[in-house]
Amino acid sequence: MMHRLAMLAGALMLLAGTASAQDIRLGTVIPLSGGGASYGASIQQGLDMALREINAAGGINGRKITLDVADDASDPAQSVIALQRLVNDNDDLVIGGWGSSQVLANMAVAERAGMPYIVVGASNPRITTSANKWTFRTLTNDNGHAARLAEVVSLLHFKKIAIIYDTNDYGVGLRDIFTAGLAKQGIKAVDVESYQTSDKDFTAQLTHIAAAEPDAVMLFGTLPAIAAIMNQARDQGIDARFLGAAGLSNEAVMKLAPQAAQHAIATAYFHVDTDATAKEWAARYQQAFAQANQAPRPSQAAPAYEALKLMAAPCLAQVGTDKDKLRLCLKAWHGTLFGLPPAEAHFDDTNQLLAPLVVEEVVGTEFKLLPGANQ
Amino acid sequence: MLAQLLVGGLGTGCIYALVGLGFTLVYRTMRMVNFAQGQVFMAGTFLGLFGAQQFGLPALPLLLLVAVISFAVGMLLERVVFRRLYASHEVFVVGAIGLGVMIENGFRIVYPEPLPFPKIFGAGVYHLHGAVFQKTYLWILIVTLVLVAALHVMFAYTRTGRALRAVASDGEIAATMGVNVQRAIGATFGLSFAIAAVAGVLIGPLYFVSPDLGDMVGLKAFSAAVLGGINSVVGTILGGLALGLMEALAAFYISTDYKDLLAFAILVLMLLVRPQGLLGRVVPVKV
Amino acid sequence: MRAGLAVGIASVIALCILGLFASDYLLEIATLVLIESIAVVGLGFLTGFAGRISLAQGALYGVGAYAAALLVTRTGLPPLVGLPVAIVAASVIGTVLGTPAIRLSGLYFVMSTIGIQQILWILLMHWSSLTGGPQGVRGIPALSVGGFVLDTPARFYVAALIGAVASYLLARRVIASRFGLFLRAVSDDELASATAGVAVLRAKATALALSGGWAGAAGFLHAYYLRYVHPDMFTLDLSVVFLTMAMFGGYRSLEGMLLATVILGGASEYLRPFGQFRLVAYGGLLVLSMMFFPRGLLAVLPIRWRR
Amino acid sequence: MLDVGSVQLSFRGVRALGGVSLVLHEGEVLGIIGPNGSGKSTLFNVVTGIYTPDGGTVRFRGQAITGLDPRAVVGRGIARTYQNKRLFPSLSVLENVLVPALRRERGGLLGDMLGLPLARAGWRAARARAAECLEFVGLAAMAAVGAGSLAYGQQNRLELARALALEPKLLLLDEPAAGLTQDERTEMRGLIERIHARGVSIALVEHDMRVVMGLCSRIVVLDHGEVIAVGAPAEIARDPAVIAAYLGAPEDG
Repeated sequence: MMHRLAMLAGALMLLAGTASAQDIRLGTVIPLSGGGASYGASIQQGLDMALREINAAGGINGRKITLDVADDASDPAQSVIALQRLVNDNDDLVIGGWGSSQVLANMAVAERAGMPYIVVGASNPRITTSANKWTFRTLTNDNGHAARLAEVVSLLHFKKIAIIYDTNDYGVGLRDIFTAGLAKQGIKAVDVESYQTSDKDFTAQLTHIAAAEPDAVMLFGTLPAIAAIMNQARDQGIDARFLGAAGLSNEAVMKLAPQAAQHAIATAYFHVDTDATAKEWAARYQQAFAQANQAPRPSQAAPAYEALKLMAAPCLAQVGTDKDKLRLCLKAWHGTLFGLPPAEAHFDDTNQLLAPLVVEEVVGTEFKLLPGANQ
Repeated sequence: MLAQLLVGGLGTGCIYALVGLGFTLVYRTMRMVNFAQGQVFMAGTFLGLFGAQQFGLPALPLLLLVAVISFAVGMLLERVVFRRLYASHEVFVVGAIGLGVMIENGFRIVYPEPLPFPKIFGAGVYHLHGAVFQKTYLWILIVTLVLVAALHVMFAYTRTGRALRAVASDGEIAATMGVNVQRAIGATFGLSFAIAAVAGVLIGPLYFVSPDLGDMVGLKAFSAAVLGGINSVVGTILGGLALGLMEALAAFYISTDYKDLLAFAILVLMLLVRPQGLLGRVVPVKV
Repeated sequence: MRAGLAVGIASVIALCILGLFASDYLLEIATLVLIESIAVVGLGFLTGFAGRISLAQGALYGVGAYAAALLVTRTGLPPLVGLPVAIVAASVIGTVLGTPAIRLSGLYFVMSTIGIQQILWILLMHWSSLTGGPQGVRGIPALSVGGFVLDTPARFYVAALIGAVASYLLARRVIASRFGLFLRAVSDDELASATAGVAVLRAKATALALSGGWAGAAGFLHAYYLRYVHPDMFTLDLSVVFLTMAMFGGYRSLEGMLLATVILGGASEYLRPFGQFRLVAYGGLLVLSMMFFPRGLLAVLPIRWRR
Repeated sequence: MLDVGSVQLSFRGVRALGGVSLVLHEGEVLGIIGPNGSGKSTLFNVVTGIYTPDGGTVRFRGQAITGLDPRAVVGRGIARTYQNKRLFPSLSVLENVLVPALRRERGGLLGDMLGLPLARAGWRAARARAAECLEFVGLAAMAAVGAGSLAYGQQNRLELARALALEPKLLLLDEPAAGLTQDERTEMRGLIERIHARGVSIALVEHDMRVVMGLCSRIVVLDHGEVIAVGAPAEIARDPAVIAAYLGAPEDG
């Protein structure tokens, strides 16, 4: 039995990447198998692109960056082991983490090992707390999305609002905060329905919603379920406007619900039309990954790219790879991100990045900025 | 309102019935349960997607093509894999689950993301006093009826049908009467694969095509087969329809959270109260 | 049996040495494998000795984990009280839900365990007031045993090792007891056992209770290992993994099950860099092992000391 | 001792036992004979609680035992062997006999696990009794052998040893001599006589007339689930109804 484990250990060391000594080792824990595989691939694309650009420009103070990838198979227990491997490969910092359940499980490893960990793929508010020391998060959390959506609802004068949410922590989180936001405006949802992530048929929920005759339906969930809901809702004659958070701002929506998703509104972390850099970056990104087996998705790859290129790289250049200095540099970081309304972004005391969200709308086969919502 | 639920429930019920038939056919012949049935259903959907997109096949030829290919794959897998798993229930169950894991993750490599299925059964919807439903539902009902009738005719009147029934009642005796038992068993697996794959194609336009499509449908169809009577074809079909309708009504009137609970509560209760199912025969245990 | 003992002691010593020198990453894998081995040994009472297979071990493992997590985060009781509570909770639930079905033939029992697994998972996911539902239970403190806080991988590894060794030794005593003998007799021929005076139903129910208890203990360690529990960690997939390890380990052999847990646990980690192919290979390993050595691993290896 | 009162039992319309009544006195060896399918084994299955009869009662030493489950019947002191030898193949010969031998010993699972003296004493007593039973049937040398690999004759004797380990008052033997060679049969006869000599009453189902005639004080003849004759061996041999049943007289129906 013992020789088995020894051989296993040897093999793993080999696979950990043939990085030369003075390279900067960037680790990433993402799902390359299981349900989140497509999201993991987009994050890796964002990191790869930033990495190549930095290395092409001579690296950071002459040191090249290498990427050490750990696949957590979209499973919380395995994501603990995956992040532990990155710590064990003594990577200098980790950018990654998709799925709230996975991050809630694996961030303890980063906190314990003292590893700077920038989360770019999970939005549950409970990830960033005052106890966070090493774990940062660049995505606006669900509170931000729900609050922004409540503003849009009042902006567009929707009165009869229905909610359908996924019973996972993403959906439940959004439902609670949004309902609170509505209450502040003195509005109560006309109907609230729930579904399981793996559900395929939503006849029962949509029949309830149809009866409430809403003028807006909030979709708090992820693909492919919310696309199926939109299709089945239109089939059942519900013509209310659809609104959603980051789960909806995914380019795959246009493929899965071409007609039903028209004019659906979504909050997002990136939009091409906000500024010139975003447009130029998106073009470079699309061109770079045109042949990749995972179709390029700017909205999913941008946060990872910006975390490395705009936040980690400057700090690495400034303080090198000393973990504590790196942490303090990140904590003090402030700057503007492209693809979002222009505003000064910085980390709060729970290491949550305070940055604006963009509000976009599906028009044809693209996301367009929702007029009047992105001042 | 009620009509909407009934149509939805009936549609899902037909799918549970067809996939459930796959369990019944294999169980009747081999007293084994093929837990990879859900994944076969999913593979059928992908096969249909491939046929529709690459070759632009219209509905009927596509269904036939998928049925024929799946039948062949079913017979092949019986010869290569399942035939070596008859040692015991446990070995068969675990082997079948392993096969299901292989099929599902194999497809996940090729198709990592959910894909839309072309509306080969007609785009648009029908209106039936208040209820609105996709044209696909009509195809599901028709094809299910056709399949059930065809099965009945085959089992009752054709030579292979009688051979399959003989093997189902007792393999040894059937062998002594000149029935090629191995081929009959292969045909049974082929048939169960074909029916499940056809059900997969039928469901395509309603749902998106993704590798995990078959997991829940497989378990629900299994509960339906147990509800109706896993050794009775008619029982399984009625069990499937009943479960589909009950789920639709429970989701609407009780709660969508516990919708799935219903199917599994039925499964456990039926096994305790009437393991042979509503219509199944009691299989006497010889001492 | 002399050789068997020697191998046993040698492995334990080797595992201790591993604990001292191995990297944290290797320790994390080893800890998870050791915790899983407890649940697999528990399942082994059913698959290896009672001739029954269960696909509910993952859910019972979850019951144990939730019992430990909820006890420490919701009540003031000391964490270690969670261990007996987890064991009893999983054991009682497993017995109450399983006993009516275990009377049925093997196949019907498997079917009902699938139902039990899904029902327990749905309750974990939707009974939000009790289990925290989809939010899971977070902030489980590090386990401290007599002032010895198990917050580093190495320290927790030691606890898991002690747990796994204790689980194995206790299981051996159970199998060597009269109950173990009755269980094997029932598995060979239920009717003959009854007419030889064995309380068949009680033997099966005890096997269920024991397998649930072991699952609860493993769940307890899981809760304190990840310090976060979520319903999606205890799905049917986990039950399939446990069943595979128990079946792959083999018929009537606790040692085979431990070896299978290490090999399959190691394999799924070793294949990690291959992304999606990992699960395909895992499924393939499952099918091939059932096709070619259904009697399990050790039935193939020419090990003299097996009885 | 054993009083079977008009027991009826049918399987989905097929009448296996049509009102069988018979009595077995303390210390007697009662022979039960009849052509195949006459209900002999079914009768044993009813008496030992495997089947619950549709009608009629079974009393043992004055107490009704109809409908008791097999384990309770064993508790009352009735042991049996099977026509098709039902051993525990994956257990050793000794373990096969230990299963019944451990039944009445004190100290259960917990006792064994904690190694309580009470439980250890129970094991020692059970092992002694099992060894003694194996000695009695002449299988002591095969104690460690796996039961699955025994020869046919040895399987018969192991089943006998397993029944004896229950220290029964009544032993139901279902064709113990079937499939044995000539001298194995004489050996089996000797064995049954020695068991009887230890005060165990015996009901013997057997086709070999030499074994039946030699051992039984009385014989009951069954045919198509009914008793067609009862009496001493000599009378039975001459009874026309018995001969007809065996030789297959022209069926009236």
